[in-house]
Amino acid sequence: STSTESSSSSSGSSKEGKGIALAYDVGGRGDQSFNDAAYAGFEKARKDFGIGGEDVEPSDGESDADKVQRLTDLARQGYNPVIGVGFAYAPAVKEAAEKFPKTTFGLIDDETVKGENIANLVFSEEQGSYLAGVAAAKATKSKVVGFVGGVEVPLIKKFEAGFVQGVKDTDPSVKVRTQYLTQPPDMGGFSKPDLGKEAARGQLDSDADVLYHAAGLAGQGVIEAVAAKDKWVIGVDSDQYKQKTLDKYKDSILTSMTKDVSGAVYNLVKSVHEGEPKTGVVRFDLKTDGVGLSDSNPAFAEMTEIQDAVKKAREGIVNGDIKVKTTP
Amino acid sequence: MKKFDKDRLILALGGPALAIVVAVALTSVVLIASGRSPVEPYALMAEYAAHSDIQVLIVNQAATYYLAALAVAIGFRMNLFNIGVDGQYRLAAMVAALVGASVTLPGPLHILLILVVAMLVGAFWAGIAGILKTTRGVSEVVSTIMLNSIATSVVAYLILPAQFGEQRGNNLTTGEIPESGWFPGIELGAAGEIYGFVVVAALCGVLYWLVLNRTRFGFDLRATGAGESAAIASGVDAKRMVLTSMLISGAVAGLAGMPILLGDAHTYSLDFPAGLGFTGITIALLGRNHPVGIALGALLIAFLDKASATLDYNGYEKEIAMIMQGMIVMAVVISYEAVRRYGLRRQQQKVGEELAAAAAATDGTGPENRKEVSA
Amino acid sequence: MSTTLTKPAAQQSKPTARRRLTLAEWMLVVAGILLLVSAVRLITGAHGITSVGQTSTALRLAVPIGLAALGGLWAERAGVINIGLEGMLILGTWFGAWAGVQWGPWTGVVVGILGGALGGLLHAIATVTFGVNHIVSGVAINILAVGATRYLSSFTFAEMEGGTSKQSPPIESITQITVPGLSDAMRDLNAQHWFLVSDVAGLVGGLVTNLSLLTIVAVAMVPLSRWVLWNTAFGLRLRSCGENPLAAETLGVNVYKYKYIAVMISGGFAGLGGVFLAEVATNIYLEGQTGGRGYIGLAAMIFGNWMPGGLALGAGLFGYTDSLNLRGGGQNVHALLLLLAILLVLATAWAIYRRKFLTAAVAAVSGLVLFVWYLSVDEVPSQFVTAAPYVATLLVLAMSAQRLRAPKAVGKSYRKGEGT
Amino acid sequence: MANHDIHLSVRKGTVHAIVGENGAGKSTLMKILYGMQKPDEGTITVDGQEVSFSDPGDAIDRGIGMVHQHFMLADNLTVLENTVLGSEKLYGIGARARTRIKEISDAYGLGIRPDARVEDLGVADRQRVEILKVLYRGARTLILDEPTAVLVPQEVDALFDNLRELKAEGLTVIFISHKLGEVLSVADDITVIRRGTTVASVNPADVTAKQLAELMVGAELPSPETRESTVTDTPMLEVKGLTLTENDPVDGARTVLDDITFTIRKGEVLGLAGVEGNGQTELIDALIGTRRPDGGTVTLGGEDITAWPTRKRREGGVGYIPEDRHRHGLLLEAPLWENRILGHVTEAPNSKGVWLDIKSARSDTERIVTEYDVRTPGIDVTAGSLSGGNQQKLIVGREMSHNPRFLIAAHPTRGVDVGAQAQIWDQIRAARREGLAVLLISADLDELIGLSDTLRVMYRGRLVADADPATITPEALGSAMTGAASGHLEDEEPGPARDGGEDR
Ligand SMILES: Nc1ncnc2c1ncn2[C@@H]1O[C@H](COP(=O)(O)OP(=O)(O)OP(=O)(O)O)[C@@H](O)[C@H]1O
Ligand SMILES: Nc1ncnc2c1ncn2[C@@H]1O[C@H](COP(=O)(O)OP(=O)(O)OP(=O)(O)O)[C@@H](O)[C@H]1O
Ligand SMILES: [Mg+2]
Ligand SMILES: [Mg+2]
Repeated sequence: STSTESSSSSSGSSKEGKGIALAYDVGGRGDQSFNDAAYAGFEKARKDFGIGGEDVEPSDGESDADKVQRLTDLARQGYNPVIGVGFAYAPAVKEAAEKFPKTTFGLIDDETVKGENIANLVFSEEQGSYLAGVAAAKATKSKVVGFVGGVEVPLIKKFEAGFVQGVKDTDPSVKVRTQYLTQPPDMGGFSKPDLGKEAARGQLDSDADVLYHAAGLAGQGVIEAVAAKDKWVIGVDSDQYKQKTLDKYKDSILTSMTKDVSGAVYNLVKSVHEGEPKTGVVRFDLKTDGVGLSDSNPAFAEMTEIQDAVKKAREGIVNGDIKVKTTP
Repeated sequence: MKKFDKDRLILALGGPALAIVVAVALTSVVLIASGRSPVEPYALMAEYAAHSDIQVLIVNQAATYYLAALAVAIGFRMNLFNIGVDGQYRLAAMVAALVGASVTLPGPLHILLILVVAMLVGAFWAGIAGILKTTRGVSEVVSTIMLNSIATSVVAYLILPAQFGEQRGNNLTTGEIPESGWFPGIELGAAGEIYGFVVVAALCGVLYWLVLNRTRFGFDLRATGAGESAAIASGVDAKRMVLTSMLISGAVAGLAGMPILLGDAHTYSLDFPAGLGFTGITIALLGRNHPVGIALGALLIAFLDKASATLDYNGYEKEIAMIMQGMIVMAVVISYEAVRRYGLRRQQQKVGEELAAAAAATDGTGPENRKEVSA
Repeated sequence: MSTTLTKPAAQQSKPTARRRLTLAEWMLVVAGILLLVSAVRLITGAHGITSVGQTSTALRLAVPIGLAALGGLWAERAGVINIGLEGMLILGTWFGAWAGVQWGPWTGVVVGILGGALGGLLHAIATVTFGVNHIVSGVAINILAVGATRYLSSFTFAEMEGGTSKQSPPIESITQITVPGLSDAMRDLNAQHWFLVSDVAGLVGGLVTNLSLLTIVAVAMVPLSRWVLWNTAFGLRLRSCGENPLAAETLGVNVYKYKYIAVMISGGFAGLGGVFLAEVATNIYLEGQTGGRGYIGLAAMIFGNWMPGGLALGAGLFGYTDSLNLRGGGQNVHALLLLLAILLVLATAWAIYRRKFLTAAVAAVSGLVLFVWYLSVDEVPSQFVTAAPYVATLLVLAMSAQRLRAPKAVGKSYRKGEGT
Repeated sequence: MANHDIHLSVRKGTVHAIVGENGAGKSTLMKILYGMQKPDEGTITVDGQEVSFSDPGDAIDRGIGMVHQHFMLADNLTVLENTVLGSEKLYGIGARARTRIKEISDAYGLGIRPDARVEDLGVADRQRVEILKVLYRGARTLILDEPTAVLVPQEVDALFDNLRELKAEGLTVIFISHKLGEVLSVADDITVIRRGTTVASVNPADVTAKQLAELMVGAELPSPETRESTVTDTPMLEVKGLTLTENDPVDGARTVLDDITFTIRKGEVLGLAGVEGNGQTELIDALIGTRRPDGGTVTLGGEDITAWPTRKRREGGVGYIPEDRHRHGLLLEAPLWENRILGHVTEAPNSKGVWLDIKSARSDTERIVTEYDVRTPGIDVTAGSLSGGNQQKLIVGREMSHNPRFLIAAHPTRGVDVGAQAQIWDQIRAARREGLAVLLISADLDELIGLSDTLRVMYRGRLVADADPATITPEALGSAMTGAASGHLEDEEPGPARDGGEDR
């Protein structure tokens, strides 16, 4: 038996790139969240640049070694860039990047691992969430708003932190109710809309009238519950007002905190395609429009008071007057 | 007696071989039904697994599975269903990582400390189920299921930065274990590194066999599994036995996280693999609780796991391997049972026949000719 | 010699029939618990613990667990352990959604039940015909179900508009009803936060608000199972297979047939539970949606002493604590600490009365610990809130497991004509 | 082959007895008649009509009912449920059935409570439920497979009265028993089966019990009679004030052993009579150490062993021939040599230190197989594939190999044929000569009286009577077993063989 490595180590990524490779984290494609967003960027890049691509799902209970193998396989086959979707890929990207110095590795949501050929695509979710908090504090009538997080992990706590700060800075008298659906490593909180629905109902019952969710698929349950009560819900990741599966509820979707994973993937591919691969930390924040607040709901766009407040907050963050915390 | 043994060997090998053939055939039927090639996936997987780095991956994974399966098998040998291996190894790995990251000791001592902590924590968590069973009569099936979920919560709590964990980027970890606590691996150059813990796992298998088959304690344990009431009457303290084997099972479960922790990750973080315990159950079943059988089972499942990655690159669904896993398990357990029954019946018949022949030969009851019969 | 041999024996030669709680006693117990809960609510101000929403969420969360538990009941009453419930639940979600998307929710219900029953059939073939260890077969079915549904999804849902390989397109929802006047009246009453009255109103209100028709069907299955199993000839035969199959065989009962039927019904119930998850709890199929509810259902059944009423209680407990946890968990579970501490004090008293001092000591110490915990924090960390239902189950089992009694021949392999 | 060339014809309205050694094939034959097993060849004719049964349901339809050798009752169901099971069409499963059960019960004086749970019933009641089940189905032909094995003589008499009543109504009864006296008293015809085939049909008036037995065995009948006394003055086992309460979580405490006091001396066999379920099992458990008594002491050779765990007791010289060999004596799926280790794993030749000594254990198993005439092709076959008698011989051999000082022998010859029976008796006698103290518990009163030096009767957890085996009759013993008599039975001669006073 031969080592797959030795047969190809000489080639590295020197052969003409086969295109982009995406390696997903738990949830994979179809999570209606950032895996899907990454896929959207991937598709767009493939189309625009006329290149090939491969996207691969993880398996349950895999270890770092499996992730390393996945990235290695992809790099060896000649894909460039190879993007690990999610912070869980950090150790794997580090290892694979050393083996394939000529391949660019994208790593989403992590900046702890650095390398010459590693692009850390990170987002300031707390900034976008701050704006969501501002909007919520302005929109609430009952002076109670809610946050529903899928799984209680630091990433989601960033959303919570920004949201809470946004609310409190806008109107300290508004109460924020926080609810997480599951605890890690039970990632079910991102994929169980029924839990989202019941949690949202609980918050609505305790008078919350604007809910912000960061719960992936489970968020669909949140949106459904809120729509049933005719209150406001703030979507997450992509502009959920435009999401087809949520068409029925779109009138209740006040706005969405967008996180441009798609753009991040697209831009990385673009940079590689143009022969000037990005490396190091590439931060997507309010300044770069990597995160933001959508206003595709016309009702929201017309709420001038809120729009003003949001705009002001955005400026404050961009020029550094407002520092948004990343932990609650 | 040789006759019986040869029979037994044929029966022992025939069962699983037949089962795998059946499982492969059934999977092929599924493939054909869904309009795919019924053979190509196997060829792809075999080809992929021929690479030495994949083989290293398989062996490393198998070591982890092996330990989890041994933990389950210890319980199985005395009719205890330790479904809680999952929670036990996760909690154990987490606490062991915490301890390992917070001390500095000379190499072997550091590793030893981590292992001892892992075994103690695993044993402790399994011991709760053991105590509930022996003192309160709570079925270990239910209590270990509950304890799995509770372990999740405990880990989630302990790993908070406010408690013992630290946040690194978007991940929560226990902090990195210093290099003195890393288990040295076997470097194979480009193919990668085989966890040194593979050797430990193998030693555990030997120890398992030795204790079970060659010691008084092992005899008591097996006797309890084979007939609890007979074992009690023979002087086994069944309650203590339940507790002891639960503790041992938990301690071994505690080791299951170690190959990855000490050989690769060196820290427990949110993405530490979960679910090994359930795979362990599957493998213990496949291996019939026999140390060699379990090793083969672990390799088989690890092969399916790792080699199936190639299916994705070639337009097949990885789930094919999973279906095959399910089919293999089902087919294997059915064929084991069929073979076991067949064996028993055959033996009874033989006993009957030989005795009848003996009786006819002497037309009496004398024991004189028995020796010949058994020779 | 001695002639004083026969004093009238103090004890009976055989124990008298097992004492069971009468209906009146049950009512007293329930009333007592309600009083206690109500008091705790007033002391702690955690009004959420008996609100209408709490109850109605608890009901919805309890239904799939309860259906899985019913599945467990049917199989185990016929002597077959069914740890494959999780797999059958998964089959139920997939088949239910697959048919539901295409032909409407009620067809989905039927097909989902059939999907679960298919899993049951497989389990029956393995355990009844081939005599495979029941747990072993169940574990195998769980693996198989996950693999099969994933595989199937990749060329069914993935090719449908709005679906992916992990998710089905939305399914039309099943009608929900709310008992008009009653629901609102109860809600108002509940909002008053009166002692006891509001708690009862919360309970009743929760049971009449936002009820899916499928919930009603599911709840009706509990008394229906009870009736069929204990009041019909079919049920008697089925149970006899779980108690003493050999005796049943000698009376002309076709044990294999009843076991097959029972295990398939068992799968059917789990399948229905799966459909409920896919159609009522949410309106899509999602990979991993069952999340171990099959195992929990099994626990609920054991908790309920292999009786329909008991398992409903067990499922209710899971639903209730889960619901607490999802509806502002920290504060509510904090209140539960006090409730638990009080219950443990009562348990201590009872144990002392029964002269079981070790038990009493354990209960007293745990009670004290809980009480101190209650006083020292305002909210239970969310990590522990998640664990509440499991801890509660363990506690209750630890206190009551010795009273439980499984069907006598459950888990034992039975071969026709091999009896003595 | 269990049966071959069976010829049996039973006249209507008679009681037809079938006798034969253990394993002769009686039960197998009956199961064939009842449709539970299928014959390879041959015919069955009922009322002149040839029939073929594929399951018991067919036989029931033909008016055949069977009471099995072992109870076929679901403990957790009520009497009513057990009765109507399978024949729900007759009278439903509710009130009509209850009425019908009461009718039958009254008509035959069975005294049945339809709503009692079977687990709460005693053996005699269970036996009556079994008969009720058959009558409820309107059987015209009743097969009773050893219905008297667990009954005391008075209960047997009551049962026979029932049988005669049935016969008077024109019902046919096929009756299997090993107790030849019973057979001769109740049967109209007798068929003898040996090695699976019918060897004789006799008229009870024409044969004696001895002749019948010789027909069964094909040889002369052994007797358990013990002639010389080997009782010494040294106490080996002393039990004082042993009390055990059972803690039922539902019913609360229940006394199952009430102040049991007795002494067994070296070389003495103490026979314990009693209907099953009167505390014998619990007494054994307390002596072997699997249950902690609530009060009292057990002394072995002067050492207080009350607190000793089972293993230490066994190491200390307590041998145990359990009443249920499958559940307490053997690992059925383990080979013989492992079964030889069972119970003595800490003793030579089975182990050295913590390690098993497999080689010695195996060779010692070979020795036992030879010395105790265990019929087996080798020591690697599973215990489960041996016949019952040979399993029992293996157990006896194993226990005797460790030179016990005190032996608990519970039904040592139950289910064992006459040949093996004699061997086991011999072995007990031989060990007794060397100073072994034996506690013998047996339902076979002849065995009990024949083998014992002293007799005690246990009733409701107490020792209520004692008797001298030299003078006592089974009937007198039986009446004490039902609680009808107490104290010293036939007390004309207190005798030095008895250490008086301890049972009050
Ligand atoms: N199908 C078969 N083929 C061959 N032998 C069999 C078969 N079935 C049973 N046997 C054996 O035939 C013998 C007859 O057993 P059976 O139970 O009929 O004896 P029995 O006369 O009722 O004895 P007992 O007095 O102990 O009740 C046993 O050794 C049994 O193991
Ligand atoms: N299907 C079968 N075919 C042939 N022989 C069988 C079969 N089943 C069991 N036997 C034989 O019958 C015997 C089963 O033991 P069982 O206890 O029924 O015997 P038994 O005749 O009652 O003897 P004992 O009088 O010693 O109890 C064994 O020797 C076994 O090998
Ligand atoms: Mg026999
Ligand atoms: Mg018989």
